[in-house]
Amino acid sequence: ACGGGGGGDTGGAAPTQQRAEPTQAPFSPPADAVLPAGDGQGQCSGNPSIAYVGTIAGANAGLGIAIKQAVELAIEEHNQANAGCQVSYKEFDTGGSPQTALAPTVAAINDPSILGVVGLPFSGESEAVGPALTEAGLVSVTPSATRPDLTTKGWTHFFRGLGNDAVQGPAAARFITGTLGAQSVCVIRDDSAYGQGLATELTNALGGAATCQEEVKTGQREFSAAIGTIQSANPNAIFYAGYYDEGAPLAQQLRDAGIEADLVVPDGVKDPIFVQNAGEASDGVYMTCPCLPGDVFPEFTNAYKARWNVDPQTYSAEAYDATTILLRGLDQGISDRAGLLEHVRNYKGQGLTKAFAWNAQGELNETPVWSYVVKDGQIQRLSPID
Amino acid sequence: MNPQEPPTEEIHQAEGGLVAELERMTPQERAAHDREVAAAAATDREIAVGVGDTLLELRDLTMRFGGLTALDSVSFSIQRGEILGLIGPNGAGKTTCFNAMTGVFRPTSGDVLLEGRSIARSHRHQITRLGIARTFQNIRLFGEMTALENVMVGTDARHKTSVPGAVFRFPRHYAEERAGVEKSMALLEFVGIADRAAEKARNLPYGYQRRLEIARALATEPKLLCLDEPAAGFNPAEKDDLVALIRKIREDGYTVLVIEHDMRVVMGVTDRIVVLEFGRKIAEDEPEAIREDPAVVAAYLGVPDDGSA
Amino acid sequence: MALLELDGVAVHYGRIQALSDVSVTVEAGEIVALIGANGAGKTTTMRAISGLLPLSAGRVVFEDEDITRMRADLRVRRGICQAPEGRGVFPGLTVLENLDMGAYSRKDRRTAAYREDLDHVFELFPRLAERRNQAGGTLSGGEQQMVAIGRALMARPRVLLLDEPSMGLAPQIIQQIFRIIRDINADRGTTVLLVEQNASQALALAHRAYVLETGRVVQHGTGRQLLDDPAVRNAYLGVA
Amino acid sequence: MITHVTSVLAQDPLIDFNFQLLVDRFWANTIDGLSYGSIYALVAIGYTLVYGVLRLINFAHSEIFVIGVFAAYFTFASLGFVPGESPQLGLFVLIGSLLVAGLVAMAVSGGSAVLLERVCYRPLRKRGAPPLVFLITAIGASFAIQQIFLITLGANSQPTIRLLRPTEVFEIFGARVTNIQIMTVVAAIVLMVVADTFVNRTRLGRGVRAVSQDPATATLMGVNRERVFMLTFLLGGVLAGAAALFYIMTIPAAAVYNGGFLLGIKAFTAAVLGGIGNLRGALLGGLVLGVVENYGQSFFGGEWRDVIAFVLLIVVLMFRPTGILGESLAKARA
Amino acid sequence: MNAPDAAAAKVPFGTRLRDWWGSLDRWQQWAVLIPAVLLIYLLPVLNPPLLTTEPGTDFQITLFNAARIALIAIGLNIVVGQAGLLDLGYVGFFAVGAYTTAVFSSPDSFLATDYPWLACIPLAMFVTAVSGLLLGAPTLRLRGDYLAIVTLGFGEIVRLLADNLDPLRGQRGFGAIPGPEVTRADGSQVFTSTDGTPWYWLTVTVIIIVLMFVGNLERSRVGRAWVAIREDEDAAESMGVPTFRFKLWAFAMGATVGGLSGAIYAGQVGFINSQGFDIITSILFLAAVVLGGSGNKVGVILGAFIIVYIPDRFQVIAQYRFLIFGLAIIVLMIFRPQGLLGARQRLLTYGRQAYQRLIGKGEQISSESALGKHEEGVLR
Ligand SMILES: Nc1ncnc2c1ncn2[C@@H]1O[C@H](COP(=O)(O)OP(=O)(O)OP(=O)(O)O)[C@@H](O)[C@H]1O
Ligand SMILES: Nc1ncnc2c1ncn2[C@@H]1O[C@H](COP(=O)(O)OP(=O)(O)OP(=O)(O)O)[C@@H](O)[C@H]1O
Ligand SMILES: [Mg+2]
Ligand SMILES: [Mg+2]
Repeated sequence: ACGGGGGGDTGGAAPTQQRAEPTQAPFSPPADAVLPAGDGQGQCSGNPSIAYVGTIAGANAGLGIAIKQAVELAIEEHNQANAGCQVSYKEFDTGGSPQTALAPTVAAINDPSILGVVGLPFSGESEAVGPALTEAGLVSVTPSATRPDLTTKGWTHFFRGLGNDAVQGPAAARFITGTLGAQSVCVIRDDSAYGQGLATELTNALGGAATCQEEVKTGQREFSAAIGTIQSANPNAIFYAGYYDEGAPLAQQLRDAGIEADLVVPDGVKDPIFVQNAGEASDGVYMTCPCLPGDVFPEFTNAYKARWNVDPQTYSAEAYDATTILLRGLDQGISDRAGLLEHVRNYKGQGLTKAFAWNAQGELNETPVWSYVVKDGQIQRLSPID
Repeated sequence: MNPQEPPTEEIHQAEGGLVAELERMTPQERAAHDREVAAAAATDREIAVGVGDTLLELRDLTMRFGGLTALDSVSFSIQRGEILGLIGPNGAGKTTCFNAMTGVFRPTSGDVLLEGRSIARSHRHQITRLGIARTFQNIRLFGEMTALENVMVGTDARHKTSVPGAVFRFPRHYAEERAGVEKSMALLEFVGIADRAAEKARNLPYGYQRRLEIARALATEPKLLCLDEPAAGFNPAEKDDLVALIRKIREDGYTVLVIEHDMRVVMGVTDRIVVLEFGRKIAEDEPEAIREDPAVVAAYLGVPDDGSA
Repeated sequence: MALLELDGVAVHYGRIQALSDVSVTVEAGEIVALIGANGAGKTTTMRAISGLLPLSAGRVVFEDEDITRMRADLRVRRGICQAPEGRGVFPGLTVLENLDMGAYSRKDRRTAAYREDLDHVFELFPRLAERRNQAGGTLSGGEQQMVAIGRALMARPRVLLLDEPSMGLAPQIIQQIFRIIRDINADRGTTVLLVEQNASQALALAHRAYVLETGRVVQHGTGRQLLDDPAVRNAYLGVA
Repeated sequence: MITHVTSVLAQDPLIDFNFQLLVDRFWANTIDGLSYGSIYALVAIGYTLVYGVLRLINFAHSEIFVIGVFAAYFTFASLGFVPGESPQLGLFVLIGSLLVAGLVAMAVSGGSAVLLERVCYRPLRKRGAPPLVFLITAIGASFAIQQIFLITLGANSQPTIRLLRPTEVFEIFGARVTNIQIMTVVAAIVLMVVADTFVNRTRLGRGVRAVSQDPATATLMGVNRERVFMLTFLLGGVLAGAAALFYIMTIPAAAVYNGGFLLGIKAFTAAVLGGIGNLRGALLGGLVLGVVENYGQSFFGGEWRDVIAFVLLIVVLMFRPTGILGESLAKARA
Repeated sequence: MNAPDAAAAKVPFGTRLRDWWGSLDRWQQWAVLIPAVLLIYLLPVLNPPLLTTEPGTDFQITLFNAARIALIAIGLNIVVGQAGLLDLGYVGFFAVGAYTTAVFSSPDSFLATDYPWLACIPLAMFVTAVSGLLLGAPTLRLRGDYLAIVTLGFGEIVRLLADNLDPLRGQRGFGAIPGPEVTRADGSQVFTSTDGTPWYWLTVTVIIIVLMFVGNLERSRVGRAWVAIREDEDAAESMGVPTFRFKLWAFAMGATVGGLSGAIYAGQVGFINSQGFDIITSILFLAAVVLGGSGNKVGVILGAFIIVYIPDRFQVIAQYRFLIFGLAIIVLMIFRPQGLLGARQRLLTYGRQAYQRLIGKGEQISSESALGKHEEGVLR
């Protein structure tokens, strides 16, 4: 079912774009979303802990903190509701880089009370610590590492709480060429594993429509080169595969340079901060995300804001869901790592962001990719991309 | 030599060390000891052969800095075994002459021949190994190294231990190290500062630093030793010591080229003198003749000095 | 009271004591010489007066004021100026700029008096006039020494500290330096504290002199007295 | 194995060249490069000045710059501008606001630079620390300042406040020149002339140069060394503050704790490129770096930007070992 | 204000330690040294309660990290501390070593050679040595800080090449890099990425060997040449030191040690990508050297330990750990401007005997530059 308002027909369109604006599809929130609090009847054995392992003060601290706070929030809500199961929260700062991730992760492994891990946020560090976690049998649900090949390493501990790049890339391509009707697309990527992976998947899916490529660096804030390339290529649409830190100034500079082509960005950019930082330039930017729209779970948004004084950010909800899944297991009285691992492997349930059930590799069975648009300073859902 | 009294600091108080021993010696013993030292300090090579041959020759050496001609077609030569003085007013080009000879500057034109071989295009360290060593007008020691280590750097110019040789301590390393230390100590004694061998060069007083520079230059076993104002900063008594030292160096078979403004030193020690003015050679002769040369008197000496300066 | 007075001064370099209990007085209008062998502590004394080294004991008094803890640059403003050992020519400044640095603390830098002083220096050292735009670092040793002395003169100091001013200069110029010292002392009334290895000339010129040995004052008197003292002659004047 | 490697390389060239883009974008690149290079230049002066006087690579200078960015930002905020809105301002209000923000940024940056000197470097000087120690302390300070911002203001950049949108004023060979670019370049040149005049023409400036060459002798000339050091940091900080204003105008989302790092490295590179210790060199180095970086990006692709900058530096230094304008520090003193 | 005593009290700790060490006889030195080394080896097993970084970070891996940074610091110390060449891009060599190992041993590599770890070590050292020569040959004529920025550029270029060039896989990185193939009786691997202890022992052993070699160099013609170059390059050249060649040697040897450390590191983590080889890391290496005492081998090891240890020790308050780290550097430097053990090294093989013969005692360098430098300020 195509939820888009009618961008389906692109065959033979003239180079100048002719399309109707994509519109919002009707959507009813999942009524059965499982929350951390559960039914309040949780009974755990012993004093189990759940750990967040990821960056806190190192590189890309912003992304890590948003995850860490969601994990903490989930555990607090759980503990409040379940007198019979008090779960401790632990955190380990990996610094966000594979260079530094191993020691804190091993420390987490060596803490026998830790039965499950939320993390690690980035693909690189995930790969560095993967063998160690598998060897320890310590289950980890990552809310944000999206590199496809992480699930091909033969690890048994690894579960991805969101769609990987191989899911989002083609979906985004369909959105761009289908819904938006673009025939020429510039793909800009950053140098992160995420941006690289996503851009590659996207470019492959776009085929001949990917008419130009440009690369920027993490931390870069001036993009005249990329803009020059785009100006020369004059595409219908631009896709930026990266995070909001660079995405916001890029969007701004694109618009300042007078480039009016559609800008499409992925989940790494889908964040209120992008809207704040890009200002007017964010208006009309399309987003794709393998996650359900956030406007359907205002309770979480409000609770998060009340607890941390900031809006939830990218991957906060995913982290919240991941924690919930681990907590469910503890509520059942699971008292060892093997048990929790087994619990996650067999888990089936609706979360805030999607329905969770994993295949043997640890990929989600079902990963809807949604499209969004920024309007009036808000990220508004459009429709699922099929 | 007359080493100055050792300083009072407790650090230098010798407990049965060499310094105390020296002080206990009678003049005769001391003289004998000095001879031993001189022998140890002398080069291992035979350098006193062929006295009287031309050792170094400058041919039409010209050095320009931008529009300024610091050396203008200067030619002279140095015979083996002699002490040649290079004098002239301030800014005449004496130091520049040294610099051009030792590879610090590439001469604008002209040539420098060491034993008949051109060295004008050689690197500085090559020139040193070929046999020219120098001291600097503005002292340039390795400040953080001890006096002994400074001299050792000089002796190293003749050593051949390679990097692997040093890492794995080949026998040659030990042999060279031992010989180097022996020789360096002897050289320090030779110039009269052995009692401060363990002190950082930067902490030595000016006069000691000058002597250390001479010792370091000697350590490279040069055929030609070039001294740039070695007596600067010495009092008359010390200058007399210096004159004696330079003579002793020559006796050991070295050839010496010395720049000096102190006429008593120059006249007292040189066999021949070359006079520069405005980058040009204006005279070349024996000391007595130079003293009388009207051009030199006008350009440089001024009113004949009263002998006390 | 004396213009400048060192009272029981001791200076250490780390663990080494370089001066101990040095007391020197310089009356206004005098030329005072310090002589001594290498390492006796002459330069250390000069540096202590200028405030480049902290004292570990004793005090420095200038015009009845204890300046022991005064900053070095303020001492210059009081009129204590030094031409240091090793010349201290600024290598990247031109000769003219170097000389101008000498007048850094003067208030009358735009006036005719300043011009006159500059001309005076150029008159004393015509060589510098020729080289006024050459970088200090490329000058010959002697030329640098001229700059150092000229620069000190540009300051019009009350007390001029000269550390081996004749070093590296040609005989003719040395004579001239001594003449200059005598002249500025006589004409301008500048007080001079002079360290010199050229002991006989220095003593002939100085009103009074001190002999330093291993960080202590071992003798003092008028220049003539010391010049005639056989021990001093023997140790510092050499056997000609 | 060799054949394997060559076959890998053959199917995918390591670097693509795009000569056409270089030609097409030549003037646009030049103009963008000059304006961004001006920001490099202003920051580079701070490095050059401090280096010239203290022989210190002040790694914390990038943080001084970031402080300026925050100062400018919060001045905007406290003047009543709100993120997200793009107000239509009268000319006077606009200029007035920018001026206030600029002055505040300059004052705050200058002040922090002086404070940094006092707190971190002066104690070291008093203890006669060797130069490398200053470098490491600068790193420590840089870490600390960054972390303070991270802890107090969070990891994300502050919401954009924009007083002025870039609008085209005129075109050169089809490349547009915006109001912000003109302001940036003009301000950089004016400030550079002021700084240069100060250092080369005034008495205090001469004191600065003297201290840089021989601090001990400089005090013997009556130069107050401490004052010179303070002044140097002040001047460098003030110019970094000015750079901060233009930076946040060019890139409004730049008020973030680690926003100075990359720019700092580039500015330092610019300083060295021009000849470190030489103010005019800093300007030239900044502009050259900005422009060449842009050409290179068009030719090789955006990911090569930093490589181009450093390769340019290495190549220039191989032919001119003391930078484009740098005079030889190793003066002949044999 | 009693002068001599006041002055004596100011004698830095490092000097006193060194004087004390110098005053010991050979056997006494061994008597101190052997238990000390033993203690160092036992550290991961003892896991001393106050010293440990747990629960925040695994102590054994922290120790290994400290050891590998110490190895780096020793290599960098040759370049910076001895030869006086400021190298801000040393991480480049570390990266080259790690990447060489990865490229030859990882199954992800385009080479597909899958060499064992042990075979990669000499390869890595060779390649880094060559890269040191390649960087040094054109740039070593530059003076002081110009060299510093060029090396910084080199470090960045290495990282960016790894980031940009497809065969080097950017942040996707190389995984499954093997470690040494040593199995226990029960067939399990000794060298795993989770167990820091064997890696630590291996690295400490390597450090001891390297230290011996470096010490030999120091007290030889080569070490003297380096220090002479550091002190006054022109004068050194005039005294017959082929400065360029010795600088190149310093660069190449420093690089080799850095590469060795990189290779060991790659084996331990098993996965490397272009992250973490950045300028900051490079400067932290330098910080280890300076903090510990530039030029002092033992000092720089201590410095490396601090650099790794402080952030890890404060894992429990992760948010503040780098702030603490930054402040700690400032405070340490202010209170110990010569570094923790900043004393000069010996440069003569027979120095002790020579000085003994002369002044009746072993070598004792009589005064400290720290205080002596007052008059000259910080500069030069
Ligand atoms: N690098 C340079 N650039 C410009 N001029 C220079 C340079 N080096 C030397 N000179 C000039 O060349 C002339 C000769 O200098 P040199 O140092 O050889 O003199 P000198 O005879 O040693 O004098 P002194 O007795 O004063 O040491 C001087 O006038 C000096 O200013
Ligand atoms: N920076 C220093 N560190 C340690 N000791 C020093 C330092 N400078 C000088 N000394 C010592 O202080 C003593 C006095 O030195 P000073 O330079 O004052 O002597 P001087 O009389 O000026 O000698 P000269 O005639 O050689 O210039 C000497 O023993 C010297 O070794
Ligand atoms: Mg000369
Ligand atoms: Mg002296």
